[in-house]
Amino acid sequence: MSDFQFTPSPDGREEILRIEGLTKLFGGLRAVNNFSLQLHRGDLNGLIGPNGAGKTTVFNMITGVYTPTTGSIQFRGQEITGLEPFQINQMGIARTFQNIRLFPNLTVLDNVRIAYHPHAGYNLLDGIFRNERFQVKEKELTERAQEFLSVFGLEDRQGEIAKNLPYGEQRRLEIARALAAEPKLLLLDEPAAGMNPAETVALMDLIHFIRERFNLTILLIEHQMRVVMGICEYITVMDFGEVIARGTPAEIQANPRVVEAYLGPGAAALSEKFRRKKTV
Amino acid sequence: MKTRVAIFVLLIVALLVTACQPGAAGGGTIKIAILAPLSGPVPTFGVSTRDGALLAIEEANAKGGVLGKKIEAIVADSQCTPDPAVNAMNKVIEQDKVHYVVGEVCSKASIPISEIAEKNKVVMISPTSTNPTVTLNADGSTKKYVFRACFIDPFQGTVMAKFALSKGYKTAFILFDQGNDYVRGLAEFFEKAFTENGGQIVGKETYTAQDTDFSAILTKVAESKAEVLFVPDYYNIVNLVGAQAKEKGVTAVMMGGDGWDSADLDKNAANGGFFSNHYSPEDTRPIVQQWVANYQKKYNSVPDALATLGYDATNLLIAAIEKAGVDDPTKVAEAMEKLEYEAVSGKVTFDAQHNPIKSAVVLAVKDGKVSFAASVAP
Amino acid sequence: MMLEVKDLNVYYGAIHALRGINFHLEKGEIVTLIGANGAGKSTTLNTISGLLRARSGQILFQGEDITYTEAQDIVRKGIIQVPEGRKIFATLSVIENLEMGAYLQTDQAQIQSDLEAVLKRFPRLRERRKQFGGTLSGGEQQMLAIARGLMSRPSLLLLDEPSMGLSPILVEQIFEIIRDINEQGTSILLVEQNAQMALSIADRGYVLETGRVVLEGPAQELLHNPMVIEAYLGGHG
Amino acid sequence: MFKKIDRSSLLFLGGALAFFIVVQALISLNVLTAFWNTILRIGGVMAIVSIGLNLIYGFNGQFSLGQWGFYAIGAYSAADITYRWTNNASTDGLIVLLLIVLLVGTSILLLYRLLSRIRGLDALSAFTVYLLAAIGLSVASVQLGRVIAPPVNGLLQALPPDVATTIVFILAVLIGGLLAAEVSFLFGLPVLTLGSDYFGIATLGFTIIVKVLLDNSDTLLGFTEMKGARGMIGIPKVTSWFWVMFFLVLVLVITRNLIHSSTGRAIISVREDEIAAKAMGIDVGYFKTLTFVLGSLFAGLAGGLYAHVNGFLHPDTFNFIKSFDPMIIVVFGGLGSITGTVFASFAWALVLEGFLRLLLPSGFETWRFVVYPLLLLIMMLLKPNGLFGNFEMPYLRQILPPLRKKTSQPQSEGITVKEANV
Amino acid sequence: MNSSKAVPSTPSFLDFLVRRKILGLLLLILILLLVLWKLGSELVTNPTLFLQQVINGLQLGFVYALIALGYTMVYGIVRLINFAHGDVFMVGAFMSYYAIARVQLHTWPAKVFPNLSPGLSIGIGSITVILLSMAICALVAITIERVAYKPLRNAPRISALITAIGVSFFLEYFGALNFVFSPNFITYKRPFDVTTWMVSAQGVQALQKGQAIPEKTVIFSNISIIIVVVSILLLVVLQYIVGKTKIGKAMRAVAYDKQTARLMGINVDSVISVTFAIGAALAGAAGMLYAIAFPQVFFWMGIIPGLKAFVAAVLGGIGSIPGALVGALIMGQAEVLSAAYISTPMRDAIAFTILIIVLLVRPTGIFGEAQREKA
Repeated sequence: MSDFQFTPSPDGREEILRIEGLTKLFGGLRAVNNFSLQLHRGDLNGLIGPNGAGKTTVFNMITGVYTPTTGSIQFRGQEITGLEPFQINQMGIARTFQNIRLFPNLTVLDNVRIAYHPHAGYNLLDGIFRNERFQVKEKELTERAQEFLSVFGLEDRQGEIAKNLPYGEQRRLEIARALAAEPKLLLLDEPAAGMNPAETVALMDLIHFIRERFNLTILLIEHQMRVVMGICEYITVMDFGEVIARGTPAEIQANPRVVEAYLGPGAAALSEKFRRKKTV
Repeated sequence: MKTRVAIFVLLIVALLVTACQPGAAGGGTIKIAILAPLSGPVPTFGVSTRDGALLAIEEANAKGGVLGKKIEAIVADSQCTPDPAVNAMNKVIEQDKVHYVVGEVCSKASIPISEIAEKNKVVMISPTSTNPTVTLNADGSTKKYVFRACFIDPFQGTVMAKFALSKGYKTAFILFDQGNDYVRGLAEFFEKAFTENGGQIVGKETYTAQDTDFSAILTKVAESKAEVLFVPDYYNIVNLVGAQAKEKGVTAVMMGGDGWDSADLDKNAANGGFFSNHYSPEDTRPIVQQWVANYQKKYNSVPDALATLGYDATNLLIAAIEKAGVDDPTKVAEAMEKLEYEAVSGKVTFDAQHNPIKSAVVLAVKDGKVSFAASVAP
Repeated sequence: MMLEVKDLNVYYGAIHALRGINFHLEKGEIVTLIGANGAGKSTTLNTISGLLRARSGQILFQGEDITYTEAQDIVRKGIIQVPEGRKIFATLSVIENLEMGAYLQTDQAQIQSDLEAVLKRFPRLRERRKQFGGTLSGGEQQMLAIARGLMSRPSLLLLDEPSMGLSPILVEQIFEIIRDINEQGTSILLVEQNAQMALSIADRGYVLETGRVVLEGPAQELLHNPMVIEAYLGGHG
Repeated sequence: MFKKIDRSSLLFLGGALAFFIVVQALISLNVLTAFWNTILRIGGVMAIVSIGLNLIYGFNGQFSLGQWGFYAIGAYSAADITYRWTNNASTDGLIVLLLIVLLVGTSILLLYRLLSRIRGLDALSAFTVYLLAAIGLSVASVQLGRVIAPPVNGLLQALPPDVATTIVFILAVLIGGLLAAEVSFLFGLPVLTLGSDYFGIATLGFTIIVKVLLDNSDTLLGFTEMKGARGMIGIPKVTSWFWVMFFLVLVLVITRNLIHSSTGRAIISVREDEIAAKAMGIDVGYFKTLTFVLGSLFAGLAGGLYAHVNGFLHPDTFNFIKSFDPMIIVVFGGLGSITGTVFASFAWALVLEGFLRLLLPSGFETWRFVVYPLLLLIMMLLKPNGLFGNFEMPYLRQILPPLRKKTSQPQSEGITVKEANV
Repeated sequence: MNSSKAVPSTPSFLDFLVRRKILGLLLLILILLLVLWKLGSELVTNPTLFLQQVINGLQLGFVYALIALGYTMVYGIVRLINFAHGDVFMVGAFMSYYAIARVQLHTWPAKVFPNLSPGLSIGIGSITVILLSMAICALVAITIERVAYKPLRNAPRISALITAIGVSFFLEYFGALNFVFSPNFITYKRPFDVTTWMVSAQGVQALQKGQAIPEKTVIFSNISIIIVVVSILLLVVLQYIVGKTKIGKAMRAVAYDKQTARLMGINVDSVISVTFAIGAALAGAAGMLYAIAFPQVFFWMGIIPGLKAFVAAVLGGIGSIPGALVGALIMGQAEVLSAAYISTPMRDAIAFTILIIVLLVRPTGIFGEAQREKA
């Protein structure tokens, strides 16, 4: 079994997520093997590893896109494996996607309002008859959505079609949309991908800010080490479906297995080898 | 945006302009509309009917028209389908202001338009629609303005049943198109008359008009060892059934109705078969010979049943107008009821339900020729 | 000069993916483009290969403007790309995949001898030559992808993340092969995330960030440039 | 701003009323003859069918060719009700179908609640449960209907005949729609799990199966008054221009309110990106079913109206080749544009049955169907996104809510990310 | 398993039935058993008749297979349901009709080489005709592809589907014009005569004209043999082209991944054109074979076989060549057996019911590849 130890939070915070022995096979390929993880309320943890390490697969299992081959995922004490993605979302887990999945032909505002749907507070018939309840709730919902947009600096863009936004704004919109679902746990899949350094810095501030403001627990996958190292309190490193290291940013940076996974095997030595060949 | 508004405005204007266009004044001519399925699944029937009807009008005009006026033919495509037929009927009545209509070929199209004819007091004569309800109202009374020029189903079915029994056949297999009321009607009445008079139906199978593969049911026919195979459908189905029947070892004699009558009947496939018809091209009556000759001259083919009925229907209509003496549909309809007219398909009078009373003939297909086999009076 | 890219601007719909990229590659060189996900590395390769159209700028290959040349004609001129994620034709056998690489070659005898040479270089592929491409392991697929590229007899090979998803041992093997191919006279433009690895075999390198070149220089210099290391491991943002 | 009826709604309702009055006046004055009258009514009916399809395909992204089958179901069931009333002075059709629609509808709603509590529900098993319930309740309704019908007969006969017929007609149209909706629920439940093109083919199969059943309605199904392939006659011709416009406006208002509600946004999100929608808590299966049922409801309503236009129904009208017509109209008008759909429906009817009939010279009648596909082809090549793209008239357009008044938000001001300035 | 308000879980009898797929499976098994029982009892009562029906279905199935291949190939490569394919089939049938009835093309070997044996001469002549109609169909298909589909390759997929329907209508009604083909049903002139053989315990005998078939005899004609042989031959050729030739491999490569195919220097547009041409050529051959089997040509003749073949392609797994063959053979049997033993008027409905059931069990058809999950 896993060497992973589940521990109560030092300050008695609620346990949000507990993943035990999670394994996913695709055909014969072991995409994730015996993965374990524990998050407490308010944690901001990172999940890193080279391309193809299985990070996104873990996200897909948490959110119900894939059913795990074995293993269990508990969200606030409830088993959530086997639930539909929408049910998992309604329970309080929201995510963003590696390759931004907005509703491309809808306005910025509608993108957010859609995520608000499970909490809309009125039903189909209310909508068709446009009764009092619809009027009130729709107004409330819209204002709520606009509030989210303004937090992300997208208020002036509410009428814009999502696919026409610049890349950085699409990223922020996706996060705003995820938050509109009022999650307890937010999973961010490479939020800084494709952002320039200025945008990245701003993003990091934003992630900190939303955690405080919405009382969130955040798990993020990221490639840009400067983001991960900059904001995560605790990091799990994966390679070839396995967890190869866990620890604080400082610990991770010093861990030789991590360095090797990222920079290649004995980078310096290898370089020497190739150099020599070239000059021969 | 602007283009859209422009398109919209254009359409509205076009609609109004075309709509308000007064139907050409009907001063100098008498208009007869011909509603035929020129497109849709069976344009070939529509083309024959139209050609027959147009020839009748041409001949009448050559003789100076009717009531001293030329006849103007207005052709509309009714597609053998209810909606387009209704539109075509409305169009000829409203836009062209016709008072007389020849059509439609198919009962399913004739029924809805017969109601329009009745409502607008327009005389309509369907050349080939055999469904009884074409000339009847829902309550069973006769539509005053609607007539037909063909037999209704009971007659032909009975004729062929009696003919089969007279030939000494005792067992029959019936093939019919579930979706075609003409075929179904003939099949039903054939069955009734055949069993009532001592014959036995050894099997019944259905198909749809789009079917081309009859192997499964023909295998059953062969297995049943029936003496007669009754296929009261149009020649196109008969051609297919006949051709495949031979491969499947069917030895039964094929029989059918006037739907067989066509220059395109595959005489090889239908060899040895019999069918009932309105007339025999071998008939020596001058009107028949003249008709066949004129048709052949104009269209370069032998007239089929549809062309003949189209021709007869138009002539009946013209005769009724002549008899009425005025261009007044009500008078014409009354005249038609009492009409007695020598048509290609025999001497025609109308019964109380506006169905023609005329005799039938049975024709034999043998060695690539169609020849007279028997005559049956109504 | 083998390849020269001047002020290249490329858009995906409204997204400005490449913002005036400039770089060049001499005959016989290995040049590497490194940078994080979304920096525009693959976009650059796809634009050179003719899959994407530049909005402005110029791509010169051996002095000839190929900015608006059709993809198949670019292959004909001797540039072939080994795409990111291998993109093996999973429904074709290994041999058939290789034959697709030689699609524009017409000399049967030559194709056969190339095939022989390639299989000699990659003995694993010879073992699996009848198997469907989809059944190969990741490393084998990468070898097949490179081999398939070689079948077109390229003078310039564009490699997009050949190390992706491979174990360290395999990565090493693949890089040795790349080195080898280069030594036999093929110029190579290498796109990598694995920066140290890439720089260790390259002659020169360019660091891309959000669609522009932010750093360039000889590979050895870049290898020890703290900015590169930071870009990847990030001391602090 | 939500409280008062906005200007665009007034404009729309006013415009629709004006359009109705102008056309009605022209009809009454006999400027628009029965020819145009019929075409306009058919155009309106097609608009309702096509709006239903646009909901399913344009807004929800499900490629359905089954619309025509539901249209047929609506037409025949509504026709059967009015037929029995006008010809037999009997309400048994009305009562039995009403009971079926109500009982089956209720059971579906109840069962849905029950079954949705089951984790990892298998669609085919759920289908079996619904099917058994539907069959059982239908049989029960038939028995029950026999008891209830006679007193209702007396009640309706006491009314003036015109009023009674109108009541029966309206009920018949609504029941036709609901019946189509319920059948679509049963059919859609297992079939909606199929991927897009496969779903299209399965629904095409549905249309064909319905047509075959109608061909044999008098023999296999046992409804002798439908007369199978002979065509059903004796249906009262009560669908006037008024009723077409009434239902068209009703359907438009429902569609518009639906689309502009949270439910509508959820429906659209399924078209935009199913996976993202799921991840945002949208029950994709539910919304696919909901949209399919609503679209079919409209098809059924339209069918009920159509049955009473010419007073004659024939299975050939519901041939699968014609089932492409609504799809052509929807694509032609512009996917996701209700305005385009309505416009294209009328244009389709007016051009194909109206102008082409009038404008083609005599001897060229058959060219109608040579010109039509050519027009279609040219239009598609010139405007592959349809005539209207996703343009909407003001009433149907999504109104952008005004920006919230800026409340003081000191924390957010500081970290709000400015637009990438590079 | 925990339960709460948000987490659905009802571990009850209902749950057991519904969740474990038991009810759904029971329904399917019940239908299957009914059908098997019906067919089985027919087989036992009259095995020769049953066998005869199977032979009938086989002949039909092979013609469908040739048409289905065109659908499947085009769909596999451009994801387009080419509704005009059935009408290309019609064009093929008409071309062979003109070649035989008007030009007497099938008699050319007899004219040029009078010493040839009649069988051989008619054989060569018929092959010429079939090649001609294949070639013309290929040309028609390439033209259609260039005019109606290629400009829409980057448009929404539905636009191309609508133009496909438009092209289909156009071919039908343009063909129905008097000066093009004809609005009439035309009796097809077979290039050779029909011979029927009987197979029984006594061996094989030719069936004489007007002779009744004895008990326990199965009959088949030269037409069924020709159809089956030619179809198999064409399938083998197709399998060779797709499997062994350069263009065939390129077709598979393009079908799998267009972008990468372009990277290999493959001209995707011309590969697509070739695919259309090959599919259409098969439809052209099918047109002639169909007309030989059911000797009538008509401008609407393509619609129904086209639809059935399309269903066959989907049944087998659209995009898969062996799937098209298997699907077509199933369709042929389903049609004939349901017409023979279950219900003739319902045979189209039955064919579609089979399709829907197969899709529910295997959502991508019998040989269809599973849809790749993506997130």
